[in-house]
Amino acid sequence: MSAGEESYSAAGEVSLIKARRTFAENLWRGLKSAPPTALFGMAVISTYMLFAIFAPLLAPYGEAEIFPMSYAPWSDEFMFGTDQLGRDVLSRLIYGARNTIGIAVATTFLAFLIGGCLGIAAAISQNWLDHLLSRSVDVLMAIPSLIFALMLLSMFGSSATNLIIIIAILDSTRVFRITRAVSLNVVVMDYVEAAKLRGEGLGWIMRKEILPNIMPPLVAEFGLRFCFVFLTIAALSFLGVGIQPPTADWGSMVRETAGLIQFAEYDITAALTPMLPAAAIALLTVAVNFVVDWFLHKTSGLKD
Amino acid sequence: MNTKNRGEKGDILLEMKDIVIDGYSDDRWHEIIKGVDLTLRRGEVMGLIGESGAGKSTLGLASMGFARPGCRITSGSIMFDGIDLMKASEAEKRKLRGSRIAYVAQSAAASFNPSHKLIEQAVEATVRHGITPEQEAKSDAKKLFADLQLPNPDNIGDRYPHQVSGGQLQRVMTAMAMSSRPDLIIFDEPTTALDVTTQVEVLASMRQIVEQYHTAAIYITHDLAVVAQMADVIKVLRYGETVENADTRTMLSNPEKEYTQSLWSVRSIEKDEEESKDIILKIENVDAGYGGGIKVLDKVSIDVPRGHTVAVVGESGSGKSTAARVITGLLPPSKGRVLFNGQPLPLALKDRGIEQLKKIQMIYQSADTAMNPRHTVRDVIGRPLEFYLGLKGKALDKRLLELLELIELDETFVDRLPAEMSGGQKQRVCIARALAAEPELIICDEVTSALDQIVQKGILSLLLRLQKELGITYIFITHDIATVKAISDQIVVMFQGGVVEQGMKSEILSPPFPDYTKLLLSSVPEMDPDWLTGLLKERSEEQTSV
Amino acid sequence: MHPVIATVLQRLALGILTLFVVSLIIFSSIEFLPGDFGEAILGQAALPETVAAFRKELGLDLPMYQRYLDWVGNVMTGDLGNSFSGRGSSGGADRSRPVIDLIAPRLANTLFLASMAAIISVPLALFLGITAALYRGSIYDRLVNALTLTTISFPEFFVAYILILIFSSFLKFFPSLANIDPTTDFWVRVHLTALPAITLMLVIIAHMMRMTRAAIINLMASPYIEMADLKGVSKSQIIIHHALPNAWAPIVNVIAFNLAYLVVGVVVVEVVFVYPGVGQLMVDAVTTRDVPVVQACAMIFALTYILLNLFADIISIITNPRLLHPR
Amino acid sequence: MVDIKDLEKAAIDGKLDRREFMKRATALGLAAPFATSLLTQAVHAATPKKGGRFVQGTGHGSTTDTLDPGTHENGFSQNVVYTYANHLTEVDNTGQLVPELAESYEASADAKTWTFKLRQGVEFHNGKTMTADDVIGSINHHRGEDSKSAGKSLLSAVESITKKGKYEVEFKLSAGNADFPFVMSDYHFAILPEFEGNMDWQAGFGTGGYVIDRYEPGVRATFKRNPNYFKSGRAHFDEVETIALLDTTARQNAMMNDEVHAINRVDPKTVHLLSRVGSLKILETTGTLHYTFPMRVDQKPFDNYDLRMAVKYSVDREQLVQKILLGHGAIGNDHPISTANPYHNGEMAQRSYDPDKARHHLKKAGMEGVTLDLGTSDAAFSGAVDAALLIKDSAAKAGLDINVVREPKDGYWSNVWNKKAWCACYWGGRPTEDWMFTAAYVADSKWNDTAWTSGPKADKFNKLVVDARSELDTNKRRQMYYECQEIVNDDGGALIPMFANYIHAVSKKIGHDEKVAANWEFDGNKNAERWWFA
Repeated sequence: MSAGEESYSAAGEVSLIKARRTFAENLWRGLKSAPPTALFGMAVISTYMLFAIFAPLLAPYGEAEIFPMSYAPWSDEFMFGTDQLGRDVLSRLIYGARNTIGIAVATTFLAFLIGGCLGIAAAISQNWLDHLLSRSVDVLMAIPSLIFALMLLSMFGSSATNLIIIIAILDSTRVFRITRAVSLNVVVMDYVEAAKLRGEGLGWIMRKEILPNIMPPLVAEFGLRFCFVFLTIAALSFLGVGIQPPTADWGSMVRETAGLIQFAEYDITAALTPMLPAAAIALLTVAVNFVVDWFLHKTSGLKD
Repeated sequence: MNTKNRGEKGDILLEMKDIVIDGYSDDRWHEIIKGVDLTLRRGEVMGLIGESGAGKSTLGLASMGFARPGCRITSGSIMFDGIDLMKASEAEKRKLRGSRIAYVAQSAAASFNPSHKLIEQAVEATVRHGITPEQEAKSDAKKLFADLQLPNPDNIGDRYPHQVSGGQLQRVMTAMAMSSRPDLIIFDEPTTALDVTTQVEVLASMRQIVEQYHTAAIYITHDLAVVAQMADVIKVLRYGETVENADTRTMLSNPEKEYTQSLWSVRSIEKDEEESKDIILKIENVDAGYGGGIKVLDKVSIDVPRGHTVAVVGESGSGKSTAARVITGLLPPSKGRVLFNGQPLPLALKDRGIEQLKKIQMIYQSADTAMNPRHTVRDVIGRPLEFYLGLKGKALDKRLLELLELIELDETFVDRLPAEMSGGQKQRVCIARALAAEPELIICDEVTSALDQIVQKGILSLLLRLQKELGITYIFITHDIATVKAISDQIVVMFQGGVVEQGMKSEILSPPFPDYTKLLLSSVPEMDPDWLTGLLKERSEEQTSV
Repeated sequence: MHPVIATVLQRLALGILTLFVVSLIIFSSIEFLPGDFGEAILGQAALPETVAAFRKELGLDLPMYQRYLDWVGNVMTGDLGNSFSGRGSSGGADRSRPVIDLIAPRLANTLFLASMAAIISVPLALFLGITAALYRGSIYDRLVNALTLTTISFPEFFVAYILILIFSSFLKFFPSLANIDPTTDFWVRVHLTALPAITLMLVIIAHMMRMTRAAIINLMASPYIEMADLKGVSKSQIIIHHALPNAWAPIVNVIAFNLAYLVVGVVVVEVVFVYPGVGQLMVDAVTTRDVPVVQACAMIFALTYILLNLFADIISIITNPRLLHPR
Repeated sequence: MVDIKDLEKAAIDGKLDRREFMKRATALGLAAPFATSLLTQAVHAATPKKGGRFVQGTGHGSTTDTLDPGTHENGFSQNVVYTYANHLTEVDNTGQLVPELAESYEASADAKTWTFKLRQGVEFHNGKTMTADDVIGSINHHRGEDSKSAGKSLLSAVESITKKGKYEVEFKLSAGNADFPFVMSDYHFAILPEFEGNMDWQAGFGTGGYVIDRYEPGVRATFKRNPNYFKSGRAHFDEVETIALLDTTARQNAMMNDEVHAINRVDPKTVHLLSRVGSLKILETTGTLHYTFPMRVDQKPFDNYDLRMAVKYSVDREQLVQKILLGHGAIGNDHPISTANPYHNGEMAQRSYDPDKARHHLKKAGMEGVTLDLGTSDAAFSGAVDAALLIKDSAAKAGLDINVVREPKDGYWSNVWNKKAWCACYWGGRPTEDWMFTAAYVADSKWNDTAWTSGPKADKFNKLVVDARSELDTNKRRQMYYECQEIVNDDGGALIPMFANYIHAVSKKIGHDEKVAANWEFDGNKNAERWWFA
């Protein structure tokens, strides 16, 4: 953050008064000015969302529907063939979108709820509360999170709910850090002081005065966190504690079939099977990152 | 010798013709400079003045063939000593910058790289351009430091920016500009960020060195009194166009355009003081400090008469803002007490009830930081109405409009965001926010210092009017004597955390003065071009030289 | 240098506190994990009396707080204790392995792998970041950004498998097994650890490179950069001489974070490449409830994290005159 | 400085391909021609009938493994112990029991007393000669109050072990057991040097064909040939290295990239692909390993005979074998006796998937619409979760609703198995009927995971097992065991849908006998001493 003196920037000189626009207008202008990467990202994300929401309608077969033929080759009947149990890979991919994204989103939201609130609270009350929280966050961060997650999951059982809660808590530490950091820049603002002078309560100051002004960096962080959570879940599934079967999730789908990659030289479509869910994961994270990138660039007020 | 007949003017050094500069904002290109001509001779100092948004800096930078990010020089010609800067390549222009054309920025504090020593930065350009070898450049820089009357010039260069004061930094920056003995220096509001007393010293040293090396200069500022001391000729800009050009004295004595006259007349409001014995707020020998026991306030006592204005003057660090924080309860004093309407106020903010909070309101220096950028005018003014008076729906809207009218804004502003208003408008909204609480006392912390002079005038007269109509009491914190004259009945002079003197305006502003008050008052620049020369002579005679 | 020392001391104090709390957390979580060492070791063959015998032998029958206090006491005297595994069965003297002997070689491996990845990726990331900032908005910049983004977007194990497919199955450059042992000669070791190292690099470069770029670009808006520009300093000089010195703090922080990750977060890579590192050890120890080993690993990891952050703090102090030479 | 030997070694195990070898060798400043000759020597040296360095990857192993035979529970430890130590008896590659450290053994008429005559002049790796004391110490290691041995229960019937001479030991059993010599071949009962009336396993001195060179739990164990091994024509390799490769993909990669000469636990899903790799061959053995889903008959609703029947009929065994084992195994008939056992009952009708019969029994039990929880985890056996899902699927068609619960991997054996009413489980199987039944089906077995202990049929079964144990007439025994299998199949709580093959991949460089043992993986875990470089 470069301090102060920007009040004398060229843009400032040009026109003191920013033209008034409705949200829709701004959105449209935003989209127009968006680079191809960002547009690509947004396209991908919305497609995923559609798939996630309308999975039952789009999937040719049921999520756990078992067909006699396991490892069926790619065909008109089974676009991407069937998996080891004879379940249609395409259908599982589609349902996977719903489960995996659903869980990742839920987790990230929870993480931000926890980390965000505590972060702002810590920033406002720079006293014992702040110290306590920051210290405990340090402690949590000092524990290898993947292994810790493994322990907690085998302690409480790897149900979707537990998965969400545990990862969310472990993840909220980073959210806490960033929220606190950005909030610190805001709490020193006169309008926060004004609100205090008015006698506003903590809740109001957090919600109305600070939150709206730290949204941009948080939104960006949300995107990145989402990706990390996504990959964490994949990693956990890889290590064997994932989402309850027969629920389809991409992480375990990759894991179940990863072994096939090495046979690329012998059977290419077989080798492609694990690529599909992995690619699905990668594509989404890339997309989100692209959008976040652009968003960050826009909100950081940096002009090329 | 004085600015008038400084060494005879040389040939033309810089000639800018029909310059047009676009600025990109809000996804559009706007014309910021709309065809301005500028001619500067060797050794000549040109004052470039105008309000913010007039395009002063942009034009000044353009004279180096430089456009800030988000700006572009679209047409016109810039001839610097025979070189066409419009055609010149980046590389060629780089060669000129820092060697033949130098720049002195507004905020020295921000314009020095925090992680390099001063001397390194002072000689960087000279050395990089291979004008003089490093050692030589450094010893020369030390000489310049001496010329600029910097304390212990030989080792001040080994310090880091954060280790020296703002006034010193500004001088080091001048030395930096000088180190390559440029033909032209651009001074971009070099003293705006400084206290008056410091400003005098810096101005003096700048003028002295510019004369000494017979350097041409463009001096950008919005302060007429300052420009009067520095410039041979003055150019007035407005909305990116030239209003008028003239030799300094003529410009001051009889400006042609009435815009210029309005600028001149800004400082003319004057309030006639009134006596009053009815004390609304009483601060009794208060001590206060932040954290590590450093006392910022020492036995401060101030009486504030009801329905009148007390101006608290002093330089930055004199503790005037701290006094305000004590009154509001943000900084509970370690000793002493605060009486409001005869009743002692709870010292800590959290111990005060809604009613007590309601009665004392605050207006801040910078409306930008005082208003939540995400809140519309409705939110900003509506909240106190709702919070203190419990107004809702129709009633709230009605009151809202009344307040807007009171501050001379119409209902079209109701749904605007801060970014959609000018500085003056924002400051007015802040005033309305304070009024909404229906307070008895308003603390105004440097409310005008961030604004252009014409806007200042508007705000000040608004405040005066409101006081007349509503009988509100003001505590007016400022460092600008003109403003003090304009608004106050009583004056409190503060210095290093203590009250130097308190009394009616007339007493304070007329001799005999205590030393500090005198220094303060004498340092306020006046329109007279000979003022600085005179002042310096006077001071040197009294051996109170800086 | 006094502010540095002050910080170091303060951080170390906090660090010790952190270590303590971490050990407490880990210890109690293992307590709450179902089953204990005996059951885990005997697996299906567990009999009530054999399990009981184990408990007695290992003192698992003592109350939890007491066992914890004992452990703390030993650690205070620098004794990390003995692994549960291999306690002399019936009769015979205690022949169990000291935790140190168990961890030391694996820690060496982990550090070796980490440093291999770091030595290449940190400079590379810095270089990419700086150049990207320098040619901001250019094709190069976009390319670097997109590429790094993509690499962090793949699940680690997937990257690993792809690398194996390419470099060991097809090209036969590197082996897919990184099963080094203490006697392995240095160059052979490098060759064996190539693939895991590359995998880790791909994962961490992006983060560091992007932070470098962001930090520099962020500073490019500040007045002193414009000043340098107006002094006629060249673009590259501005970035290297004016922006970079002020950008170290955030960059170093991210580097520290990633280095910590290299030591702490590589379980998956260890599994895929069968690399005998501490991560795998800790996971095994957790599954067999081998408390002393788990504790030791956790301590090592926490310590790494703390020290690296300390290092980051020190760097950000000595690169910031404001803190280094206070008024 | 790189040691040439290292390179040479690396070249031999195929860790280095030719290009790499040359690159490094020349990097060492060796003239290229010399390097080449060095390489050729190396490769030649790698292919005689005797000698060579055999590297195998096993899908087991944990950092907490030790050399204590009492706690050997995974394939890594078992392979290690069979590599460096010997037992009183050995199951040979044809499945026959032959004396190993024992020269001969004989039983009393009631099969209660067993006398083992020991081989003379057998030396431990530390030069100590093996005597009766060592045998007694080694066996006692698994007995007594404070023993923490997993083999303890196998010796519960042993009342006393007495030294009849320097080379003779006598075991007294509480009840006759015709199969006792078989028990002595179990991996737990390795004969190691005696120490304070117990055994000294720490030093790692056995009598085996290979001497432990380095032992890194959970990582690898390396061995050198034992020059004075008492067996002739065994232990051909100069060196043996066993690496723990837990990750299936990593294991198969290593095999495909010639980094190891043999692996076990080939993933059935990819056998067909792996078999296409030119450098290796697939080695399958149908052993006694079977996957089970024990229903605890002491818990509702499995105490109901008809419900159990309903479950047994609603499982599509063919599908399980096809999809979980991909054909690499045999269909099970709800009893634990494999075709590899001497008295496997082939005459009994094979139970098959029959939704109607299932419905019928369900109706008879009056439990239509009941929902059964099936606990499962890949800790039970790889594919257990999938298997459970398949059962759920086929059962649904029979009107039986099954809820699959994935349990956490660790703690599975202590918290789910033998506790939950119905869960997934595996049994490595035992070489003899008696051993198998005693382990998991007789009333007083600690591992009776079906809790099938009482009721007329259970009582009959238990009596039969005891009688058959001491019965030395093979025909009578066959009859008895056939009946046992029928009872378990009918009334027992075990759902045993499939017997899984041991699937290995072995480099074509490796030679071994036509028939390989099926009692354990890796040629009965004795591949180190039985195989060679062809």
